[in-house]
Amino acid sequence: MNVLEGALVLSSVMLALAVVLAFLRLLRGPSLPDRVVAFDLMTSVAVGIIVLYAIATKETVFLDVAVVLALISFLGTIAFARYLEQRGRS
Amino acid sequence: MEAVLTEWLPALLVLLGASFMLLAAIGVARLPDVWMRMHASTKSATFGVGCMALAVVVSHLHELGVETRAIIIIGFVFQTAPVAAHMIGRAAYLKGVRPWRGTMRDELKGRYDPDTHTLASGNDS
Amino acid sequence: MEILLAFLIGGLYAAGFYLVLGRSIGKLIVGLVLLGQAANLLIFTAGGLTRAHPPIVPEGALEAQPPFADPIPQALILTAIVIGFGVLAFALVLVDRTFQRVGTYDTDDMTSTDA
Amino acid sequence: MKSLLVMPIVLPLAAAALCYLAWPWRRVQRLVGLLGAIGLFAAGWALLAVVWTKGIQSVQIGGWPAPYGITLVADLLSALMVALTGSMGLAVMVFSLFSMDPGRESHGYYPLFHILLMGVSGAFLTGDIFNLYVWFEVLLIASFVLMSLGGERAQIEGGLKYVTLNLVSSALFLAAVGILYGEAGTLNMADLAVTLRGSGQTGLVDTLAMLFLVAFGIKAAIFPLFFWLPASYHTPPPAVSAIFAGLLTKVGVYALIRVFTMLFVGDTGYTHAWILWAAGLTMVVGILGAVVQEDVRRLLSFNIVSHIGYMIMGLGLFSPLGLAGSITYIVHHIIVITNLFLISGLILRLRGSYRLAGLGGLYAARPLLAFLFMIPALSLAGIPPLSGFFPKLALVKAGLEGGQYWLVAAALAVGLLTLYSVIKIWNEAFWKADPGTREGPLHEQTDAGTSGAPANRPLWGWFAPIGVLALVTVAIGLAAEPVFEVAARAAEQLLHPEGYIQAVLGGGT
Amino acid sequence: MTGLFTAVFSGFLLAAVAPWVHRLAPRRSGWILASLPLALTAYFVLHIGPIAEGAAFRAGFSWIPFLGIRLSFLLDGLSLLFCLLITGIGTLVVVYSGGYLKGHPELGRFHAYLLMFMASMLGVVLSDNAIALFVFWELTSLSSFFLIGFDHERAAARAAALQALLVTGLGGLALMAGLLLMGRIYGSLELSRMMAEGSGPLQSNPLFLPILILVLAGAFTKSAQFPFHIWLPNAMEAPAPVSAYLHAATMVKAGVYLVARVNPLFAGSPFWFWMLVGAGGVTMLLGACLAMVETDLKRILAYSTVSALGTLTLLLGLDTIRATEAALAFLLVHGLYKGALFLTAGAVDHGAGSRNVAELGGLRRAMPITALAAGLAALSMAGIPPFFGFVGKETIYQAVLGSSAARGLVTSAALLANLLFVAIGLIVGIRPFIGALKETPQHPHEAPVDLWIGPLLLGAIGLAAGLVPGAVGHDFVLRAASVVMDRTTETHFSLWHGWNTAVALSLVTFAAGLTVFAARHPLSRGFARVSGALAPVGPARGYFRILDGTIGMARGVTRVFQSGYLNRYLLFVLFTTVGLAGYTLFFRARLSWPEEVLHVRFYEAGLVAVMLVAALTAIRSRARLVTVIALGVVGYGVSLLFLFFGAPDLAMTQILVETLTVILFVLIFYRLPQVIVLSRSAGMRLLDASIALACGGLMTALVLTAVRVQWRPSIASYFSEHSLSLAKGHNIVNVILVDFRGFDTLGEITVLSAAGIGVYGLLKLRSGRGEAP
Amino acid sequence: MSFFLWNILLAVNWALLTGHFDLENLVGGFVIGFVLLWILGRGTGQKTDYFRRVRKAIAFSLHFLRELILANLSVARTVLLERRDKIKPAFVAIPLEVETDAEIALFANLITLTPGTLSLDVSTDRRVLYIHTLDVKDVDALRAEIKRSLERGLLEVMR
Amino acid sequence: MRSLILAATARFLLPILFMFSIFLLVRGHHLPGGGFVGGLVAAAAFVLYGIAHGVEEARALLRVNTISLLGVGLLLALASGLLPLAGGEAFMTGLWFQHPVPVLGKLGTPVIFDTGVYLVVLGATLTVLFNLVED
Ligand code: NA
Ligand code: NA
Repeated sequence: MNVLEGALVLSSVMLALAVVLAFLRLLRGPSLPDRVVAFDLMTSVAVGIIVLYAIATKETVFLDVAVVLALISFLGTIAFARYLEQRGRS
Repeated sequence: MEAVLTEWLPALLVLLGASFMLLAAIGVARLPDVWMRMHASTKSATFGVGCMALAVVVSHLHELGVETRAIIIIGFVFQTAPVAAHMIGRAAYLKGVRPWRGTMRDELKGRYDPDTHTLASGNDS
Repeated sequence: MEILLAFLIGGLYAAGFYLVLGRSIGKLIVGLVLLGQAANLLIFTAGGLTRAHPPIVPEGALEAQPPFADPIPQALILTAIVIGFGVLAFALVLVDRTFQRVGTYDTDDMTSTDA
Repeated sequence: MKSLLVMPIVLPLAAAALCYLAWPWRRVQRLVGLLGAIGLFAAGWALLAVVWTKGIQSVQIGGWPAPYGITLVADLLSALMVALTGSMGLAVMVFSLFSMDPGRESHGYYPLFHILLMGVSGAFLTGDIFNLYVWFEVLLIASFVLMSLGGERAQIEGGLKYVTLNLVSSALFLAAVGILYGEAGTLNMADLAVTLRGSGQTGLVDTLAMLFLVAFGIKAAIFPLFFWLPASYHTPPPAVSAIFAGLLTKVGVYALIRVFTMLFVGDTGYTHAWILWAAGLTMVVGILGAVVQEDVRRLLSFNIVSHIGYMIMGLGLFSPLGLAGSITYIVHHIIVITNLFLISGLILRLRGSYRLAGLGGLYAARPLLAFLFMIPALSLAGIPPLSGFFPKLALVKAGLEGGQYWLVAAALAVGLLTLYSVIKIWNEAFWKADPGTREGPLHEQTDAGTSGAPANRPLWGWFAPIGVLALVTVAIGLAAEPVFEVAARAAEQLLHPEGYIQAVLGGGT
Repeated sequence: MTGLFTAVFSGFLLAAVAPWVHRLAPRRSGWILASLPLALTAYFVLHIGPIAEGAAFRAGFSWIPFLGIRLSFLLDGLSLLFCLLITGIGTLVVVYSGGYLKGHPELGRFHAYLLMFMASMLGVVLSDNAIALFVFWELTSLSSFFLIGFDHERAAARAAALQALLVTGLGGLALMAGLLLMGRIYGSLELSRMMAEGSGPLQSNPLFLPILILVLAGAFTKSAQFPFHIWLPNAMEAPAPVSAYLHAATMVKAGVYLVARVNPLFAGSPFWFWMLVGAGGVTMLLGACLAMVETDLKRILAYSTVSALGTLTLLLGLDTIRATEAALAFLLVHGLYKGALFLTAGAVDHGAGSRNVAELGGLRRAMPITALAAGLAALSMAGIPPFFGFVGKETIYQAVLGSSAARGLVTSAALLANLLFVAIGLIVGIRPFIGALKETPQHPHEAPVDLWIGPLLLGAIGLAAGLVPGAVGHDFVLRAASVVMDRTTETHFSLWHGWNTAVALSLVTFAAGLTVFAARHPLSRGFARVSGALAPVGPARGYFRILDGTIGMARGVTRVFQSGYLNRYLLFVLFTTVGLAGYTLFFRARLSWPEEVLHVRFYEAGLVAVMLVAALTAIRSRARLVTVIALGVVGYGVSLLFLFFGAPDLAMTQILVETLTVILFVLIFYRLPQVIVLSRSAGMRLLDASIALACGGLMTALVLTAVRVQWRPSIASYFSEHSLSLAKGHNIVNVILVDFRGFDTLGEITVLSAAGIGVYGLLKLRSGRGEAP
Repeated sequence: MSFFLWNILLAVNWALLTGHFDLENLVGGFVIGFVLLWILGRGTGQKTDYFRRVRKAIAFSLHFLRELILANLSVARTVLLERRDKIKPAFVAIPLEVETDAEIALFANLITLTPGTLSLDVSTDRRVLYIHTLDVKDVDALRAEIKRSLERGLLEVMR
Repeated sequence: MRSLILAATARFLLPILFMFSIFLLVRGHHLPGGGFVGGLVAAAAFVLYGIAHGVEEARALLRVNTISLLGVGLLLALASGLLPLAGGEAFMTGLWFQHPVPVLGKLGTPVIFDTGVYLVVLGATLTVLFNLVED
């Protein structure tokens, strides 16, 4: 195992932990914006995971998935935020 | 030199990125209100993704397509994360989420019109 | 891994069916989405798993180098995802119309068209 | 030939696409809709003629050889069903031109109608099990939309049940296809037939068979999976009801016939026994639902369910005569039930209601309509020598030959109750004196759909398709032999799928 | 030989144009249309000679060879007898109808139904093919339905029409099954072919008894045998000519015809004997007694018809040549007098405005011709010499006296029925016309020629036939009987055979009949009391009990299944799934645990755990947004799984679709109430949960088997080999999507377009709001 | 802006000359091109602020990068080390000088990425930006610091 | 109440996303992507713009009616399938130009087909989302 592989393993553990922590926040809330923040973070971590996976497998095509996720998850968060705002009104 | 460039540097960047993501997650898990959590998630996660993408750049120095994609990721994340934070943060405030009790002051208080969501600057009077 | 995924699939099917069985139209539609995802994963898993090797012919090669993931289930799932998306979009709006028109989200209150 | 086989799919799609382009112009859409229907009609019959004279036809889409590419196959059953699709499509299209309200016309009625026809034709023609799923979804989404377009409360409620149960069916179908691919490694039905026969694993194949039975059973509306049909078929405008009633469940029946004659034939003693149970219970429970209805279309909807039982009875019997009976029954039922729903639309137009209590006096006032109603109604009940009698006779004969006496008894009793149910309409809507209390064109179930335009469109346009279909009903009753000839040969092809397999895979496999 | 075809189908053709004929000549339509039955009568009369010589005429062609159905006609002695009855009385009835319903707006349609009936009835008696016979058989039921319900705005008429249709329809279906089974045994549906084979194959078949019951069910319902007789009195809702024609002279005799026709195949069996004699005897007595109870002319006649039909059945059951001859002779006798009586009853109703025998009397002056016709018919009915009725009655007595079993019983029953016939004949044919003129709703007047010509002719023929019984007897009855018995006889028909037991019985009959007539009022009250007491258990009530019971059961079943509750529908569906597939998988397939192919990595396990928890959250959460987010987590999780296992296209698509799905959910949930709490009982939740888990378990088991089982290598390698070389693409999945399986994609984008249009339509077109823009 | 286009063109040209169309060569080409243009530009005497703006942009980027790293370190400190009751968050209003939509958006986004601050919303009249601060003791000093370093730097690049 | 920050960002992101979508479409035959993914990204771009600036503006930017996009897309896909019929080939048989075209690579009917997919996906998604947001 060379340096990079070691770093990848260690990183994957950290990212997995990050997902779990964010997920716990998602489950606990308490407010809806908290959950949205947690979800947003999870998508960010997912981008990281995919990048990591691309490096680890040397399959650069996986990077495209990360690009798409980075581009699109923003849209989801915006939609959530809009929803929250509308809800807040009524 | 070659090993530094293709092994140590990516390894370092990957680890750095993962650490900051973990940090963001810890922040989101630990900090007491939604705005404080967003500090962690916005800055650290963005930075973490940036580091990871940079790791791709440095480990694939000879493929333009790959590098561009990594750079797109960085650029996009840096561009959108603050906007997302802004949208959620303002929605949370409008929705009436209570700031943490330790919040020192609130210059926003009363500035939002509850019906139209217009935001006063406070120096119009 | 196949065994683990088999249980995930079963779990998603169970969750989907449970939600569909509930009376709320909102949950019902969520259940349908879960069912679709479960079905997609099922096709994916039943076709056999290959880790990390997408079915792409590398630059310069004439065909993909084994091992590579079976492209057929992938193509099927892609079609199923898209179809599911279209149907879901419609079903969601239908749910919305249902609530606006019938005034309830409880399927038990929607018995007027039956015998 | 290669191009003829795709035409039943291509023509409706082209019509739909042109309608999209002509979105703001209702008249153009009407014209395109009619031309498309005529095209499909011609293509369907041309295909049937070719298959009849030259045997099973197949084409590999994209030129990719079977079992890798998608195959379109027209054996006699498929070609027959496509021809009927074209015919019903044309009849209902003409009816629509005179009966559809401008609201629906300008909100996608014509393109959706064609997409529905496209899906139906595709399902009949495809030789690929996953492609079948795709066509099912095509026809389903079109039917979902047609069902709920207009947004009446009843439409929405019925539509929700229709959508939910059909989506559950799709999820099961997809799962079955996934498992099938996982085990057999192929999707081409001919190839699957070969593979399943060689698998030797009866239990597993039987399990798959059961999954398909449930998935297609929901779409075909067999017992105890039919509930979505009576909950919804009576809610959309009459033209939509009519095309649904005529074609949609038949696609499910077709799919059952296809897989239970091609794929799951290794253990018919087990699998087809379940089909027989389903057939009997479907007939009985369906007709019991019909006899208590007080609304024309609901009554007819339950009749659809009941008669699906006849259609799968022959499949369960799995004999040449039984299958021929089933196929003939399908032919008859498509024509007759479509017509009855069209007639219900005419009744609505004339009397403003579907409710029997609010109807009456049509016999005295509209003798032609009464006559035209009686033909399909009696045919539905199996009164000789109309079209419904002979297929039922064939099924009864096949049932007796198969020793299924209870099933035959049920089939006969259901025939009597069917007669009761249609006479109920006759007595109430036609013979009873006009109660005089016009519910007007804006009865609860009429809606945006029927209130808008029709009043100023000429009645002959409503009568024409009804009359033609009635004429066909009489004709294929009196001259049932050609239909049976086709059905018998179709059944022969089904029971000996070697021809089909040969046509798809060629000599090799 | 196109004659027979013409004979049958000309009636249908004329029926089809009858309404227009009527429209062209509304006053003369009866006369014009009657020319066809008249011509047909002539046509059949021409065959009397040859057939008396023993000839038989056939015509036929293969109609639906696939089912063995030939449209084959056979004119022999038996059919000729019926044909003449049908066309002859038909002629008179058509003429009569034109007058009887003059000015009625639906007379044109009436003519059509009547002619359709006549043609169908000819079809029944001429068909040699069992199924062809059945086709016409059903058509007679159908025409009967339209004719009974002719006065359709009356609920009673509609109910009676329905009842007749259901009862005869029920029998018809049984008959169909019976005929098909016979066809199977004989390998042919041609009756003459069966006859040629003889009764052996049938009677030795284990299905003989069921077949016998099925066939008799057809015959008995049609011929109104107890307990199926109930429809016939109610059928009197029909106009008088219909009663005369269908419900007295011809259609009700179709059952008798059937029994006679198939007799050679069934005769000799004790079942056949006892069922015919038993049902016939009961029907004969019951009908006669019930006729005494009634006061309405037509209902009296109806019950007496029931009784006569019972007599015919009984006689055929006796299965002696004498009895058969008696049956056929009586069939003719009855057709003549009963047709006439119904027609005169109609004329009386027409002329005096009442059919109540208590209200009628002394009409002979006002309606002399009608009185004459009625008198002729009544005397024939009473069996007074020299009327043909006397001959009939004599042969009946000779037949019952020659019965092989239960001779005493049968003879007494016949005696009882006949003496009641005497009384009934007097009540309906004589009493209304004699005595003092009674006040009637309408000033009585003689009917027009259309209305009296028919009954008068029938009555006259009854007298004429009695005067020369040999001519009628030899040419018709014997020839027909020889067909029924499958052998020839040389019985001599005559008015006077010398003093014998039969004559003695006739005298007794006449005397007792007169007594009964005199004592008719107290007797009627007595019968009424008995029948009233028995009514609750009687078949008339039974019909409604069965009908209502069926509808009630239907309502219950429908309420259970079509409850309207989506939840319950889904439970049914899932139960069926688990039941069928689960049962088959666990009990018919051998299950085994698959070997793990790929080892689980920790992050994959973590991902799966997160997805499962998210799915659980989607279930449990009450806030919609949380549900949506949980759904998003599952969706993104799925896409990561796709990614991990080499499906970047899928992962990408899944991410995009998932995000758009979330947006859709969010947009929709703007409008729905935020929190939903639907209280459901713990039991219901448990039920839902267990069935959902069972389905999930089934899917898990299926995946596990699919992973383990591979019947042969998948077709995947082909795509790898040809993706670049032939389809010019590196990305195999995309190549499959746009090329190898591009057809799927074509369907897929069609779905998308339809969904888009659907959303547009749902949102834009709303009732009360949406018309075309 | 023609100088910028020229510079891009030169970068691409360089990459083509080297035969390796990758990031290294593009960046290298850009730097070489910049230097060339700068030299040539002085020679022709054409008036342009291109070179100044590029310098400013680079300086600003470096400053921002530093801020970004500091931000993350400060978050790390707050999250991992700080005791909860010592954290002092606040909602603060910052008066705006930037005017155009793009400027305001960019400014707000940069604030979010820099230490201790998170943009929440811009007042409807565009005169005030409301931010959330994570752990700042002196709010007025923060206001001044933001305006001085960030807003000024941004304006220099943009205008 | 719209957000100024979001509006400015969306204006900036729209061309990037749109271009990326075309990129995905063009190279989908060789690497992950294709008409469907491309169409969805394009749709996402317009949806984002619609959320930020209002659907009216997004529609104006798109210029064509979303339903026409469906028609054009379907016809394009259909035409690509029908083209080979003229040469006696089966429906949807791939026809390829001999020489690759710069930027786009090798052109053939499957590419046209994929473009049809792209347009339909874009049209359908926008039809759904625009109308839903407007409603
Ligand atoms: Na972020
Ligand atoms: Na497998």
